[in-house]
Amino acid sequence: MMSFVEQGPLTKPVLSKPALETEPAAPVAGASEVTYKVQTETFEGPFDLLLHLILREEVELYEINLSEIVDAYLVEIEQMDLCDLETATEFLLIAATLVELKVRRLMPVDDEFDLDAELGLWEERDLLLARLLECKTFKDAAKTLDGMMDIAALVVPRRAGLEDRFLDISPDLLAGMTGVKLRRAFLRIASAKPALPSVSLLHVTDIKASVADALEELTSSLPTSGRVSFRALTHGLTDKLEVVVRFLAVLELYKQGYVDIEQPGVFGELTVEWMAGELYADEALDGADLYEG
Amino acid sequence: MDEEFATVGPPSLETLALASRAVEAIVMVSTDPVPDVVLAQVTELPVLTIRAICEELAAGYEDQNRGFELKEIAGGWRYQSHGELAEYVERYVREGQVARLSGAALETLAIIAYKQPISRAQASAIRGVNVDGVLRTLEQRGYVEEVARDPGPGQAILFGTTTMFLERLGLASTKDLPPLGEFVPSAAMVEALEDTLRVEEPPLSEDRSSDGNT
Amino acid sequence: MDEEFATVGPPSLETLALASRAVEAIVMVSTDPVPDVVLAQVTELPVLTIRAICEELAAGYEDQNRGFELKEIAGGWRYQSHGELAEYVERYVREGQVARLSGAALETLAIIAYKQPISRAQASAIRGVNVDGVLRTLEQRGYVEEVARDPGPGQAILFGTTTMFLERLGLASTKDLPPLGEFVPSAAMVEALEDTLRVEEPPLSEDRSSDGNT
Repeated sequence: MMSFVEQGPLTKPVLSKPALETEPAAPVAGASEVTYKVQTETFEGPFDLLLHLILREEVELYEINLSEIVDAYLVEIEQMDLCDLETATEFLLIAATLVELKVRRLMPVDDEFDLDAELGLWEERDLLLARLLECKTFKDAAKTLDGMMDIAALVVPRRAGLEDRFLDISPDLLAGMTGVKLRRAFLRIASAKPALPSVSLLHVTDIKASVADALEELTSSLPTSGRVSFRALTHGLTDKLEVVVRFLAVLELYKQGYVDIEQPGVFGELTVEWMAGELYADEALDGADLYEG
Repeated sequence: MDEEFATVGPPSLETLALASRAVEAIVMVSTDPVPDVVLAQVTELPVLTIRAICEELAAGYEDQNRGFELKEIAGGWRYQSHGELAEYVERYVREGQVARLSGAALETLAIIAYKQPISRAQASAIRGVNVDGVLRTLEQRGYVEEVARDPGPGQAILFGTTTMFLERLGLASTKDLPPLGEFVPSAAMVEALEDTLRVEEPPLSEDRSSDGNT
Repeated sequence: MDEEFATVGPPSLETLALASRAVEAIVMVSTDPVPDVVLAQVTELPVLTIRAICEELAAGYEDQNRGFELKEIAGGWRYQSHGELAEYVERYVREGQVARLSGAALETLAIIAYKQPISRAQASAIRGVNVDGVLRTLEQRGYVEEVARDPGPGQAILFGTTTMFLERLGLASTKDLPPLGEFVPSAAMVEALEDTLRVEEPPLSEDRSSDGNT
């Protein structure tokens, strides 16, 4: 069994703060007995939560059962107050991957397995792993930065400035200053408006698939197909983000009242139904211009 | 003649001593860190000489156990109180405590520090959550700022860290950040994580055993 | 050297060495001259001892031909550039310094212009960092000044912009500043403005406990 008493990242002794998270936890009887204490902390995103669940019994890391992590993850999600659509999507996507992994472990592979789906699952898993590692990396980096800030805060810089005798010759600091510049500076520092709830597509800008494209596809196919499952809508999509884009397009259509979405229960199969008739397909596209550029 | 001497040959001891005093005087009256190029300009000496002077001064203060130190922070030299006297300085200095950053803000800041220039979307993607609010806080605090625009379509704003960020961390430049490689999880942890998220043996292929990637 | 110390007995050499460093640290970071009583308070040493320490430090800097000196000015001790280096400091001021307000100074000036009268603590709370140094620069330049005292406990100094500032911007009064439009102050800012009115504590009085803030 591996133990992780030593953590690689915090090699600078001066800078490291006590690595609470990685201290061996109090001995646990066995992984099978893991009980789910309800965590009161808030998790900053799905990776944060997943990392926490996996690493909280770090000493037992090799013993940890995926299925327990999946269950704990689902429990956490259920207790969350997910009002931010974007965040909720991320949580659900990862939950879906986890559930799929769990299923794959529990169920014997039947004869008619789909190689594409299998490869897709591995890809998902690799992606998840990569993102977990990235998350962990920056988490540790953040801790070190925090420690550096603490140390830097021990010193105070001299800010006394010029002595009076040099003031006359010092340059005019108001040169070029205008009321408008002043206002801009004020607004910059003081206008922290609370973010309005919105469907943000920020995290999909990096890929070629755009929501506009997805909307176009959906509005051309949905009116004729009537009721269709989300799984069918995303059939053949290999990139996770493409699925997200498709999902967001569906949500956009739902928001605008063009489709109805049904889901029998948590994590149940989504069914999408076109409600607006064929005539309005073009309108749906027009309404989506907020995603351009 | 003298001018030629100053530019061609090594500066005389007197020149160096005077320059050293000038550096002390200038840094003392400045409100912000003074870049070595500025000191070089004012003293009419090469930047390398100025750096040597500053380093010697700094070492001298340290040797003499001064209560202050000369440090290169955020691209310039400044006087600051010695960390060992923090207790006394704190007692004297009014409030001024900077509000602590939340964990979310710190992690986003770390991402920006190491990945700059980086767009809001890219930072959100790494964190798995929207970073809008956090980013606004960091911007307001003056730790990050818009540094460029993505040349691609959409021209996303690209963010980077500010000199104030460097000051808060006590760094001369972003190059002095501890290398990100130090934080990459150890091989053992990677292996363990991989194991936890293992997919059962694939039904068909035998060539999967050694290679984890498809 | 052979001073009469209060009942306690002469402080040890270590105590004196530490106090000397503390004095250096405090005077270095202070924006205003530091009275010896304050230094005595912080180091918990008699005023006479502090004076001896300061004088010894000052003599030491002079002996070592430093570019700065420690002087007692306006009832307090401060570091300043040595008169012999004035030529270099002037050159630095003329050539070296960029002739515009730093981002920090500009933002602080903007906050004072739009939110006057405002206390130092409030301005610090809004900016999220201590504005002492910046405020001193703005005051020195004659852009802002003390305009009132907070009637509440502590009687914090309230700052506002000067007529000189208005003239320089070509404004008849602060009412002529560009309107903020539909700007809604953030919750954090409102909190900063409200809170600090009560929180700013008198540095020396002890009766603040009676005035519990809710």
